[in-house]
Amino acid sequence: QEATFVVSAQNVGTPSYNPINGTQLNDAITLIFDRMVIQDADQTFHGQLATEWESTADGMSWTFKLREGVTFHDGEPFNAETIVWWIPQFAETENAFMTAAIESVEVIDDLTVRFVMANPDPNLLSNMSSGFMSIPSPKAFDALGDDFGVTSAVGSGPFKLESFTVGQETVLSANEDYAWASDLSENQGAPHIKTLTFREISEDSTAFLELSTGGVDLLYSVPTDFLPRLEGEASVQVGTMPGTGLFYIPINTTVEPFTDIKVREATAFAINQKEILDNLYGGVGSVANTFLIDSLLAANVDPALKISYDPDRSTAALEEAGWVMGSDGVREKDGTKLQVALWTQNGTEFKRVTEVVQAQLKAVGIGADITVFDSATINDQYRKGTDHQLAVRSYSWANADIIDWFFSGQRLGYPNVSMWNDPKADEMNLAAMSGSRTWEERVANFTTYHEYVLSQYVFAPIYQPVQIYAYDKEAIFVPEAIRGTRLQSQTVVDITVN
Amino acid sequence: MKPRRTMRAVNDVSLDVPRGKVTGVVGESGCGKSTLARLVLRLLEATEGTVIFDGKNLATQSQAEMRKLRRQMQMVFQDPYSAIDPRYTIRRALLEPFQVQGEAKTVAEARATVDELISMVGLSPRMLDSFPHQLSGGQKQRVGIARALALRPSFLVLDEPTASLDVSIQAQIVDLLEALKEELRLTYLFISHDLSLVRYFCDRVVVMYLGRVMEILPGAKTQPRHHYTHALLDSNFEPDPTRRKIVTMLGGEIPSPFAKIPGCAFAARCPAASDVCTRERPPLTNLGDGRMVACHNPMD
Amino acid sequence: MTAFAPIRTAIWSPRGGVSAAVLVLVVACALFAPLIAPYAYDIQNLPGANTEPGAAHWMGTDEFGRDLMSRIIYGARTSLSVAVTAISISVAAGLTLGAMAGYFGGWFDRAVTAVVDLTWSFPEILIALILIAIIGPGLESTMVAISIAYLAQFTRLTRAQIMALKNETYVEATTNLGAGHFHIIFRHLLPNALTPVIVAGMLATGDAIILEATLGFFGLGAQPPTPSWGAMMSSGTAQIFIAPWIIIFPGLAIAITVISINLFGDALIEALDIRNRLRSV
Amino acid sequence: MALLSVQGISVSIGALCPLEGVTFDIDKGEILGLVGESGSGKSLTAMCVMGLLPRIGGSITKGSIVFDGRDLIGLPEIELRRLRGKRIALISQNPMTSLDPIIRIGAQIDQVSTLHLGLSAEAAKARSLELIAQLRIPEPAAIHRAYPHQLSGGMKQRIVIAMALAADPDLIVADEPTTALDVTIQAQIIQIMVELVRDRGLALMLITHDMGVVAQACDRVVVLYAGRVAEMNRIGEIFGKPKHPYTRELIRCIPRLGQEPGSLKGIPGVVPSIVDYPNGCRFNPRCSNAQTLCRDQAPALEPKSSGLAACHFSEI
Amino acid sequence: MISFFIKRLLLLIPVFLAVSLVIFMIVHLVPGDPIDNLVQINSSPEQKAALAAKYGLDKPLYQQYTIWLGNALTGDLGDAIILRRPVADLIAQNLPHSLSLGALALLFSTVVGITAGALAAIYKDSWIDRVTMTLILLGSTVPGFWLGLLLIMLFAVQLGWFPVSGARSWDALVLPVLTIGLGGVALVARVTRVAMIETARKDFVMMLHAKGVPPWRIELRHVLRHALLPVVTILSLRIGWILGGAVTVEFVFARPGLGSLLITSLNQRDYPVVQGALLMLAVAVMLGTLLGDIVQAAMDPRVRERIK
Ligand SMILES: Nc1ncnc2c1ncn2[C@@H]1O[C@H](COP(=O)(O)OP(=O)(O)OP(=O)(O)O)[C@@H](O)[C@H]1O
Ligand SMILES: Nc1ncnc2c1ncn2[C@@H]1O[C@H](COP(=O)(O)OP(=O)(O)OP(=O)(O)O)[C@@H](O)[C@H]1O
Ligand SMILES: [Mg+2]
Ligand SMILES: [Mg+2]
Repeated sequence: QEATFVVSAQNVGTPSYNPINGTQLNDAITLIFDRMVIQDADQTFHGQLATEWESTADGMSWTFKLREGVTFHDGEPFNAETIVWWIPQFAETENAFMTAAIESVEVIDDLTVRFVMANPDPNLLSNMSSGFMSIPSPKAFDALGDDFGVTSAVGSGPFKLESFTVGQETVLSANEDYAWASDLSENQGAPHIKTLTFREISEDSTAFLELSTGGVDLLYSVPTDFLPRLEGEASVQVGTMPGTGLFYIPINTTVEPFTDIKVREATAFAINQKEILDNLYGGVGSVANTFLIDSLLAANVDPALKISYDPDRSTAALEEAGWVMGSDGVREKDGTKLQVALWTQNGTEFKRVTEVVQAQLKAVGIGADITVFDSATINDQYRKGTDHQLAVRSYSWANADIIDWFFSGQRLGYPNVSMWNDPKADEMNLAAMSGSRTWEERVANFTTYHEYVLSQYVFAPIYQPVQIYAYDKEAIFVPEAIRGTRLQSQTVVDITVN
Repeated sequence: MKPRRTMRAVNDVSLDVPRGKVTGVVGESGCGKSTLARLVLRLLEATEGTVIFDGKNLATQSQAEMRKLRRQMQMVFQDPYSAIDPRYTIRRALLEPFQVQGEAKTVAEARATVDELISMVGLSPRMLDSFPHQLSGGQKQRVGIARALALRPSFLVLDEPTASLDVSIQAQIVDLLEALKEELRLTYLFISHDLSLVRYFCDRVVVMYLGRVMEILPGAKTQPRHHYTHALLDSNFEPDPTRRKIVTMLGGEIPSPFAKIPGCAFAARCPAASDVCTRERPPLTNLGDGRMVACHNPMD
Repeated sequence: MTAFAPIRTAIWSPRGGVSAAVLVLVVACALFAPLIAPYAYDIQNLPGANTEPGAAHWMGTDEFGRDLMSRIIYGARTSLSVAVTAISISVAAGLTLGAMAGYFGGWFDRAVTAVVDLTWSFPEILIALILIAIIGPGLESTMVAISIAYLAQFTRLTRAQIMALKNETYVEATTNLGAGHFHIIFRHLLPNALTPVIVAGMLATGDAIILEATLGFFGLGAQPPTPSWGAMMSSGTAQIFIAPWIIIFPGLAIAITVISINLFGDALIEALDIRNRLRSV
Repeated sequence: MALLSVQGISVSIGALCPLEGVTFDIDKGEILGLVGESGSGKSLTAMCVMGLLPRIGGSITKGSIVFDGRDLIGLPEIELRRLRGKRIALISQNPMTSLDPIIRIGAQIDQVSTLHLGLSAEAAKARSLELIAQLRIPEPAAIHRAYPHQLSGGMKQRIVIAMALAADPDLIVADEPTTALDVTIQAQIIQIMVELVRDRGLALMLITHDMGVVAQACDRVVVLYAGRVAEMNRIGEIFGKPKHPYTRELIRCIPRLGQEPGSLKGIPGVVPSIVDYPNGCRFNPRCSNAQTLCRDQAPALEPKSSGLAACHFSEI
Repeated sequence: MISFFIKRLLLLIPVFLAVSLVIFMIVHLVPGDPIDNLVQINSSPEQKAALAAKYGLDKPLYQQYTIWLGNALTGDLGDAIILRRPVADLIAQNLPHSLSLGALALLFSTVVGITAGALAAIYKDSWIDRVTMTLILLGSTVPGFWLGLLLIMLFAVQLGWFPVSGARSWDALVLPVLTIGLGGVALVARVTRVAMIETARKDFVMMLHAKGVPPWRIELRHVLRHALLPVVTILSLRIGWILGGAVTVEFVFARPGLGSLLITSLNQRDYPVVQGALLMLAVAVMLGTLLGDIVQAAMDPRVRERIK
């Protein structure tokens, strides 16, 4: 009853399994730890360690009922005291924003707690379903200190951490006491897989070859390039899940020629999202027409504001701005060429999207010179200078507050790469971030904010990837429907080894 | 890192080279003959002692003064095969002395100069555009002599100029050197390991052993007083089958040049060595008639 | 006269002749790429991506539908110029450093030798990656990185040459004529030390092409869409299962060029009879 | 019959023909000198006798080399190897480079006797020690253990001689055994070799360009000029009544003690280079008696009043 | 002789200091701040400052250097900023993999290289020479990552003899060793061949022939032994290369190792790891040359003499 999974390439080198102060976590985190709630693919929340919850109408108080009989791998019980200990741990960590709105935790009874809020946070459930809010065993956490998650990690999840070698592999063993799976799982007992190994392989071709030779059983992510080949392998089953990422081009609004909104508009509408989707991704995934992934409600903006390929509009905008076509296919105005810098980062996918973007810009008369940075350097370049122009970038975040992160006037330079500093937008930002009491209000505020950002053409959306996983169907059985937004504990406990 | 070992290639050598004469230096390989030549020409800086050339102390001359002085004193090297840059034609090699001395020449002057030089050493001007590797050893040595003569020096150090040549060629070169000496009134310091050659060619003979002067003989035919010179003469195979002789073999080996010898350098091999010889260094004493010997028990 | 004779000898040897012909061809590709290439190197045709080699595209097309043959022909430009420029810089710097170290000796020599030995014993790829991290990506930095990675080799070689030549009689003879250091170094030592260094440089050009390819694997080097063989191979890795020709042809181009460089270099070494001087490193 | 008889051998290396019609013979107990200027083919002759010519890419195109009744030309390599080191030994020109620098002296001498005499390791060592002692090298045991670089040139040359003697050969070929040595050491070595030959009745072929050495050591002399034998004669004749003008001139070039200043004249001209040997007699451009015949026709090596000489006018 | 090596070791101290300074400086020349890679969305400047203080990045450079070097000498290379564990542990974790891969690859290229080089030298200018050297040259022109993939496809996918990747069993070492080893074979073979051909021209070899020693014995017992001297020199200089140069192979075969640790950390600007690993490599290189000297001395009495 053994299986080997391969984590997605971008998670190679994840340094620790410490959910509270980790900044990067890999796919095994939800197997070691449980969360209070988990989110299903349809965005609904299901209880895991919490069985019920409610909040007051003003959003200033949340009450959670906890599951009974849960114990951590070290035998410690899980109860209200755990929560009281847990929430303050976030203070001063890089993940503090997750619990920033919680003022205090009150114990109602042994299995009931109440969060007293400093300000309403409609996003609380979403935060609590994130891997960063996995609950460690307080005793082990305190005892291990900085070593927690590195030498050992103790949670209450379906698997126990046996060994962890960063960049190499993580070995898990089934938690035979596990009896508190969420209602999303069919298997309510201990997982069927007794020993589960997570391997880290950065070269996609190698991972693919491992799967096709039976060296591993499941790949968490597969580049679309391999799809045709994978479909040819009789024993391999491929599945897709909605992604949380988005590719886009931030436009520096403070640098010529992009100070002119017309040029920004032209740039945005020059990108043929469909062409990229069809040709680079084989039609897998979807085009991006806004800044948010489609599954977020704030992505439902006025269709007139969506940015989708319109070469005529693009050319018209450039003509209007006074850029006329030159003999070499690059426009010019007053003797200056419309030649701009297009940055991108290392990695086949980025380079390919960027090369197509370069060609598409050229089609409307914008010349672009590509520079490829590694991901650390590119961010540093943003911090150092402000003369960058365009870049192909991506983010992965399933919440509308990403707009705040990338466009808030308080983060000019980095991460506000667009250098967008607009008082009106900042007002909307404030309303959306801390002025919403309920989920609906928050959605409405973010939608307005989002629409305004779209109308100013501070970026050009490109593509929304999906997550493709693949497994050896002769070796393991994976339920048809993946529960949740990723392949997490709720599905893994149902996987059986043939 | 190399361990530091100091050796004295040339040790406390004093001699003078009279103008217009040929002073010969003999000694076995490694005894410091070439080093002496380099010291004399200040191609090496002496750690102690002075070289006085034409009344001037060489060690105190500035770079510019030294360059001027070098016109006066030149050298012909042991190995003609590497004495000319292989990338230079003979013409270029012969013009280099003037270039180095900053003496610009017109094309015509240059041509005339090299033609004269090359004929002086008995070579045909046709060879001027050859490269050294196209010449035989004897021819190369002639070019080396021509080059040394280019600046019209008055003093020439000849460091085993014929050691790597065949006898028939050696005789040619020696002949040439003799002729040039008369013609240009040169003073020679002639270095060789071949005692017969030195005695044939030189007016005075300085005998060296392990960096030290053993004996100075005023005339070529003077009988030696030093046991080493004697052994050297004895080891010389005479080219006459009718006068075969049994060599009195020297015992012992030549000491390493790194060894510190308190006494006479030859003591270990000397048939007449006494206690003093190993303890005390014999001074170079003047025996009159310009004859000098460094021996505690000289022969009679 | 003699300067070209060894080259002629090298060309007339069987190995030398074939490899010289291949090299001439490659250089011609680089020089006359616009005339030879059937298509432009950057014209995309996304629907025609990953086409197998055929009549229209002799070597097929890449993941953007660009003609692979044209890109390989243009790629010769980038790969060769990167390698050649980098190695030239390296040779020039190595000659200067090595000549000074070898001629003057002393602490300067010891310092240069120590530093150079150390960089020599670190993997080129590491040196290049660290340097690129410092100076940023781009062709120029790739060149600088490659030239620094190979600097040690030429410095050592020049130094060894100079040390040996310095003891040649003709150097002493020239000194005795009253020549200064400058004259000795530039008129005698460097010209004589040059040949082995240049031949070693030529051989290193082959390695530099491979190093550029390896840097391409880490996404460094030529900036798209400029083709270089290395970058083409590395981006082709993703297509290895569906369009292997994208990686095979640039790989072949590299292999053929590097082998030719090596064979011709060997022939030259033989013709110039400098094997033992190259060994003195 | 002579121990070794070389009859008219010619050698080619690639397109070059450095030896032509070389003829001579050596008897037991005899020292034969082989003289000539640099490049005249002395070492090549030694290579021919040793059967090592193929090692440097040369081959014998004509003639015969008969050693102890057997023609060495055409003998299979394995047979030759049995002769080499055992019956014909080589003492090479440069003692500094003739010993393997990373192997102990002893082992290098032992090798010969184990290989050819089938001695055990101890027996071989004992024999080597004895040889070392015979050559008057002090502390044989220490020397046996030493490495070549620890020895002086003269000692190394004596070790090479010991190596040559290790298998009790009949013929020793010594290629300029003292050129690299100092005069005092040279005298020792030559003397040791002469004594050995006389004591053991060996044949010694002594290659040198030093006429002094020849005069003092040899019984007969072969004079090579430009790849051909100019003259072969008894030592007294060579110095007293040379039959070939080259021999005569050569003797005249040697500086002697007590010679008048200005009386030393070289042979005019240059030694011809192998790539353009002159037609006819190869010495003709430098010969004061050269006639048209000398320029047109190569003289044959033929018996003269004494010995053999290759000169049209030798009796003049 | 022991004292010579002790002296050599002492002489390495200034080199070590210089190198450590260079390594320290190089890492600080790299633009990019590791703290930026640590912080999540929404963290405040104060949090960043606190982090910087925690890793000592707020101190002046010279202080950072002396602290770092002082600690390094006691075996404490600091804590990785991104990987959050002692750098020494990370190195200890990766070094065995690099060592086993490197040592075996070295062994492979030495054995194969010397055999091939010797064959080519003995049969100089024959077809054996040509074919061997051309094959070897061919092997060295294929970039490592591509050779690795080719080997995987042939031996792991087609033939199924070895696992595709990983470092879990001994047989997983075979393909990576081959990939690196094949690259090194060319170097060793060429050096061996040239050295043998050159040695074969030496006087003492002719003398051995003159002694009647069988040719094969001359080639193996004398000529090859001499040819090994330059091979040892080259190989001892390659220690750093062997430990750190396997980056591409480690990537392709998803293996841990110093090279990939270095590169990943460099990309993440994890200073302490980069510094630690580079220092480690530098020390290995210095020890490597020392080891080379010892082997040389063991093989060559002249070297022993020189160092006495
Ligand atoms: N540059 C040098 N470094 C170290 N030792 C040297 C150097 N030049 C000469 N020697 C040593 O100094 C001693 C004297 O050398 P020198 O060349 O003067 O001898 P020589 O009498 O000219 O010998 P030869 O007859 O071989 O030319 C020798 O032992 C030699 O090894
Ligand atoms: N391996 C070789 N290949 C080509 N030519 C050779 C070779 N060995 C010798 N020769 C040529 O053969 C001729 C005779 O050479 P050999 O070595 O026998 O001369 P030598 O009389 O021994 O001279 P030396 O006194 O300089 O030792 C020379 O012209 C030489 O150039
Ligand atoms: Mg000398
Ligand atoms: Mg010879």
